[in-house]
Amino acid sequence: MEYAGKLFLILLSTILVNNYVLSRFLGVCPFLGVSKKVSTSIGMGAAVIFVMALASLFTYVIQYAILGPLGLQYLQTIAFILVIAALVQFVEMVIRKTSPTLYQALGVYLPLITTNCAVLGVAIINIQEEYDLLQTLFNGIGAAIGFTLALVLMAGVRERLELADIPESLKGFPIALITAGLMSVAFLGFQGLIK
Amino acid sequence: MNNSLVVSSYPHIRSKETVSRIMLDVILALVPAAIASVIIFGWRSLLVIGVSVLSAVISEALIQKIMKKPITIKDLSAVVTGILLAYNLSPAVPLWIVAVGAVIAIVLVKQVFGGLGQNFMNPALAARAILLAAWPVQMTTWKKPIIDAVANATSSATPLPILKDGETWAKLPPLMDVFVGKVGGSIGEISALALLIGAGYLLIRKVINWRIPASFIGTVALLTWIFGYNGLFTGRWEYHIFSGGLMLGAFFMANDYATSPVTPKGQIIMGIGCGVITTVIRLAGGYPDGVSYSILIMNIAAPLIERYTRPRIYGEVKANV
Amino acid sequence: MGFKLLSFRGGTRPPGNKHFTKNKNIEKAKVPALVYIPLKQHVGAPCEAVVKPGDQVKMGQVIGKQMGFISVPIHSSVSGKVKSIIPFPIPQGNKEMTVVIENDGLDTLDDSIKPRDINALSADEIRNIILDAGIVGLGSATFPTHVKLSPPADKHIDTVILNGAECESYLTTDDRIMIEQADEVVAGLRVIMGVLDVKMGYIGIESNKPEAIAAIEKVIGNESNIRVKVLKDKYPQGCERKLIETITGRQIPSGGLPMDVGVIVNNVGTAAQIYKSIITGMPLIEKVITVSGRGVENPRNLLVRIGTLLEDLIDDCGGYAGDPGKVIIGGPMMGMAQHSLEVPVTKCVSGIVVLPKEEVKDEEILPCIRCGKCVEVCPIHLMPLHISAYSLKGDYESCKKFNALDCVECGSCSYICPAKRPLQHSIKVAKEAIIAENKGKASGDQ
Amino acid sequence: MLNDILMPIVSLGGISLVFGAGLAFASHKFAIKVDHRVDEVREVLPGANCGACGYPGCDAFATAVVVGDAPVSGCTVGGAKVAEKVGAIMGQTVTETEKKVAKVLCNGDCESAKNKYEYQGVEDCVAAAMFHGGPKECNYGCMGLGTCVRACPFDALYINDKGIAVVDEEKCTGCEICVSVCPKNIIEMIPVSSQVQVMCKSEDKGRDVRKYCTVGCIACKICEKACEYDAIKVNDNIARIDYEKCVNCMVCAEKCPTKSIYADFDNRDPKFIKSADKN
Amino acid sequence: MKKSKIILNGIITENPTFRLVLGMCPTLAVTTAAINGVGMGLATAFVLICSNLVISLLKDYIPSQVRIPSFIVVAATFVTITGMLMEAYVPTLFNSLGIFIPLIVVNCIILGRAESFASKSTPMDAVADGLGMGLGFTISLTLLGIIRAVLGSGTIFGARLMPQAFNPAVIMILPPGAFITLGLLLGLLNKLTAKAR
Repeated sequence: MEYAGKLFLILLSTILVNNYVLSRFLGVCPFLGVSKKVSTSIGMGAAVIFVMALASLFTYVIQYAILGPLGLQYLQTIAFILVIAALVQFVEMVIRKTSPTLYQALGVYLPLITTNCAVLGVAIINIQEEYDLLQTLFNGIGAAIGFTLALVLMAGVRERLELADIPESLKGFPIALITAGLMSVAFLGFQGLIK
Repeated sequence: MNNSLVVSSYPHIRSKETVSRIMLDVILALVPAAIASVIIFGWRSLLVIGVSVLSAVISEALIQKIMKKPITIKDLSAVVTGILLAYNLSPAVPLWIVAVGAVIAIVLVKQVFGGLGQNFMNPALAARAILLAAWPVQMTTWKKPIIDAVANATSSATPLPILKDGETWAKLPPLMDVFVGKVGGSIGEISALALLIGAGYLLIRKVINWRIPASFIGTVALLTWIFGYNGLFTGRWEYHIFSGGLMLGAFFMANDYATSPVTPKGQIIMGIGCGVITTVIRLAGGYPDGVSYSILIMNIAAPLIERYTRPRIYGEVKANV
Repeated sequence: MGFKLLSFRGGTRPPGNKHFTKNKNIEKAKVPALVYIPLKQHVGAPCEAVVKPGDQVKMGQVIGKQMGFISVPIHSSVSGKVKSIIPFPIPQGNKEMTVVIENDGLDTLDDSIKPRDINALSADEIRNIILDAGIVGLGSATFPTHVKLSPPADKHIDTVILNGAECESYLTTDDRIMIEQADEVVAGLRVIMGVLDVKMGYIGIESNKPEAIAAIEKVIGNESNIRVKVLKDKYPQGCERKLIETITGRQIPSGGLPMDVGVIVNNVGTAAQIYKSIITGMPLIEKVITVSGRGVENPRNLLVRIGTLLEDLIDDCGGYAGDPGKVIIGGPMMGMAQHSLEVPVTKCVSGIVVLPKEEVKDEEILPCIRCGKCVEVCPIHLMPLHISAYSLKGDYESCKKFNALDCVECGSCSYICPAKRPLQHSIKVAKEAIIAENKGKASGDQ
Repeated sequence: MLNDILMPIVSLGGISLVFGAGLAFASHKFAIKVDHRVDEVREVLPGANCGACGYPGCDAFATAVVVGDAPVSGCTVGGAKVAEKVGAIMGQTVTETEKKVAKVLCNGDCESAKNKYEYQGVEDCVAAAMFHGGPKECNYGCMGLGTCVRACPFDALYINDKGIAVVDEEKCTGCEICVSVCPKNIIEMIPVSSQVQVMCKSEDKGRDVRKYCTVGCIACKICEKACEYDAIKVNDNIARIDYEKCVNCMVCAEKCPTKSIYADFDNRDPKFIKSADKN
Repeated sequence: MKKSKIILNGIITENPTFRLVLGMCPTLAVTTAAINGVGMGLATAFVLICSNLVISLLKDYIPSQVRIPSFIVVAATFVTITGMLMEAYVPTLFNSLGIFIPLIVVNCIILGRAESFASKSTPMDAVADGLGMGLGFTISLTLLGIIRAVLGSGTIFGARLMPQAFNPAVIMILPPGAFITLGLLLGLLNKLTAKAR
């Protein structure tokens, strides 16, 4: 029970309280880039959830099965990024084959998951926090859901902003950043939910 | 014929409703709460309201001038924002914070997104949240009511912190005092009675509808009753609904036109969402009250809610969907 | 009335303004010296002139012959000499070939006009009479009635509804027809039911016309297969789709027709005209028209010959009262504003409303405040605010996604909008763009 | 020591090997053939995504070209240069055509043309044209409500101070979008070298035109007679210039009684100035 | 191309933060103080220069199918080195930058420049580009750091700047402050460049 509670807290924390995008600044680039359309953001979100869950597992195994025993912790960054790059490329190929429409919608952003710092970030945090395998998985999924939540909400708002009469110089990234800022303000409300 | 006739699209007659009339109605509906506040906290309340309104109107005019847009302070929407911001502040708040808040509300939350009707977040609430994060100490200094019902009213804003901790329920003030507003709190939220009078007026004038307020308050009542401190179905829901910013939020801010869904179903979902988040924050969160944050979060979700709750159109063939 | 009034979700209630002419009997309008009869007064193909300048014509004589199935012949509304055939503006704004006839004032009847025995006629004979009489929907849709009464075999029609809602402001045409010609209206309904072999007929009337309801109910008496349905006075109750939904509970599928749900709807005036044309043999050459509004000196209900210019009608009502701001053919909710009075009355005209200058305000258009009132009033449950916003941005693709094509253009959204946004107008722009694009696609595919 | 170097190499190498093999397998299994020419064509397109080619954007156009649905010269914005490059990729050659720019053929501004009514409603030509053909008395006149201005993806049109749409030739890319959106069909594509245009499209009779516009073509045929090159003809009550034949002598513009023919007199070829003086 | 022009390009014309809007995560996360901005910027610049150099040297030997993973491995190597160096010499800074040091490897700037510039240029040009971009990044981060620190805590590089009466707006050093400040700053720059044109 205690343990299940902890898993739940991890989810709650990563999705709402310490949302990866809005309060930890991980994965901001794709967050700004792919949030123009709701449909695309959902696709991207799904891909990220998948990749993050897998990446969390693989990096966990690599860390504790190879790097740890061999005393090669300093190779963490290189090893992890290799794993993630390979994973992403794999996912890309699968989607390209199975759902050309989804592939087209995600376009250049699929390879960008590689450079989505949230993926590498979550892998490193898993190790830092000394999570066990299950917690690692939950943390990875939670982070990805949090990312997706922020992404989809952002996309909803931005679709609406398409019609808004925004000053010329603020169009595009500036207004997206301000929007993200206001979202982040709202998410402050969850502060203290986990003590 | 030298005086040429006018040609336009039909309809050739228009209803009497106007934007400024709606705003005026909202302002009128907010007056009772202001009176209540002055009675309870003294003239300082009115000063805060005045500063807030003035700053809001001036900053709206200025920013529109800078952006070379037509100046629209006539539509009174800045006045409404100013009043609502003040209502969410403590009567003891430094006046410079009030002014900064009004500028943030008008410029950063409203005009930057295109002005009236195009902001996606409630300006007054967003500004308050920003102020709270920026100057937490000043923002949480409360003023003791002139008419005092609770001995330790200065230390706590509302009965909400007491409600969080089930063991101190004995310290709860009489429900009637909470309802009338003889407790601490921010300027506009204290008197549920005054707010309900205003809300009634708006409902009669059909400026607002029942969907968001009813589902919001209903959800909070239900959830706070179910998840009571001493086990299921023991909650003091009657205190919850009249305490804190719930009445103000439900009737005057959650159903803000610009930032809530326009679809009937969406409005109910919005209300329920606000209710759930408010209850979660009230019972388990780090802040005493969750009304304003719940509304802000649902503001973000509003475009999505609207997107997925489009009314079924007349004659829509199911097979086509 | 002790029972709950029938109604529908959505809609609005603009001021009725019917008091100007509500209690005024239908009077014959002066017949002008020159009549201008356009050769296209109906939905469908325009007629071809069968007379030429200099010809003598008699009252009720065919001057334009029907071209194709969806079309009806055009008759002369006076006797006299054809002066010319010229392009002339019609109420819709464009110009159509128009026969100008010099009235000799004699009203000599054409030889073809003979009374008939209604009981001796078969359904097909009645359809032919309706076609030959040039009868079209008189509500203002002007769809040829004989076409409406010839549904394809696969559509089973079980209900006929007469539309006596008259939800438009100012207009009292149908109201007066129902009061003064209750017999003809009900008889017309029986004819339609007979032609279609339908057992159930309804006459839908808004509750603000108690006299008409009483008159019709008196004629119906105990007849069990015809019923008056009293409707809440609400705009757009007269919209075919809403009327059917209110009375039968059926919804016409998107893009469909009333016959898809087994219903045929006709205007009460059309029903009366059908009966009169069968009995007297007189084709459709005159129409009841309400001339109203604060902009005319003496508002009246007039029986007007087709082809009479607006100018003559306004004169007949004592001319303008003060400076005119808008002259509207039809009612203020859906009527067409005119820029000149040199426009003839055609079969589509059911009223003329003159608004004085002071009632015509150029309202300042404010940004949408998303109050949602347009969503509330839309009888089709669309989201006018979004369609309009996309239309104004030129994004017609998104308009389509928001079902712009289902809009019935009732104008309720524009009416209610507190920001005075031109919702209906911009939606119409989008609709036309989408229709044009669809057509382009269809022709491109071939 | 050796271990310190060897271990990282071996382990990293091992990881790479495993994943590399996996990927190689996957790329074989999920292989998709993509025509590299699509990317190449896309590369040489202007990338404005204006849609003038009839496809949703440059990507779609590139695909269509490669598949063979769209002509290599289909990109009107890119003009001959792009067509040549696309042609090179596709192995085709294209014949060169002169660049054309849009021009609004109406001079009937608020000073010279009458209105028949006061319009209230959506500020858009298409919307206004729904009512009696628009507020202008002339059915062929520019209403100046800016539908073309908003439609132009290159910001090349504006409404001048007299309420008439004008094309900025410098910015015009010849995409023809404005031509297609104008409800009055008064925007035409004119070869850039042309210096003379009839600034009227009214097919009304001269008598009618005079009633409502002082600068409209009244079909008097003076220009037709004056032209030595047989380049201007009056048909359907309107003068039209054959730009192939027109040599920009500008005599017609000089002779036009209503000044409805525009000519760029500042850049007139001197040889025509002399001939005009002689007359 | 002249080296100075390439460097200036990175600092001004194609400033990674303000023009290309790349590398948002560290930009937003570490700029709670100016010193963090400088540290992050320089660390990134170092990795950028080194990886640009190596990639442009290796560009002819890397098959195009595996170029992205190869670039990343190169970058990751230098990131690891940077991390070790910082941990050894500036441990406080290293700790305050935290996870964002290893995350330099996935900074879009690194991969973006590798892909669009280094893999197509001579080694010297690539180094110049790395230097320009790195400096541009450092400058933007420092600027952002200064603004946020001054408003959010009233200090700059640890020294008190604002008068005692000034109440620092804590929100500026919280996440929302980062987003909003950068957004407004970008808008302002857009406005200025639009005017300059």
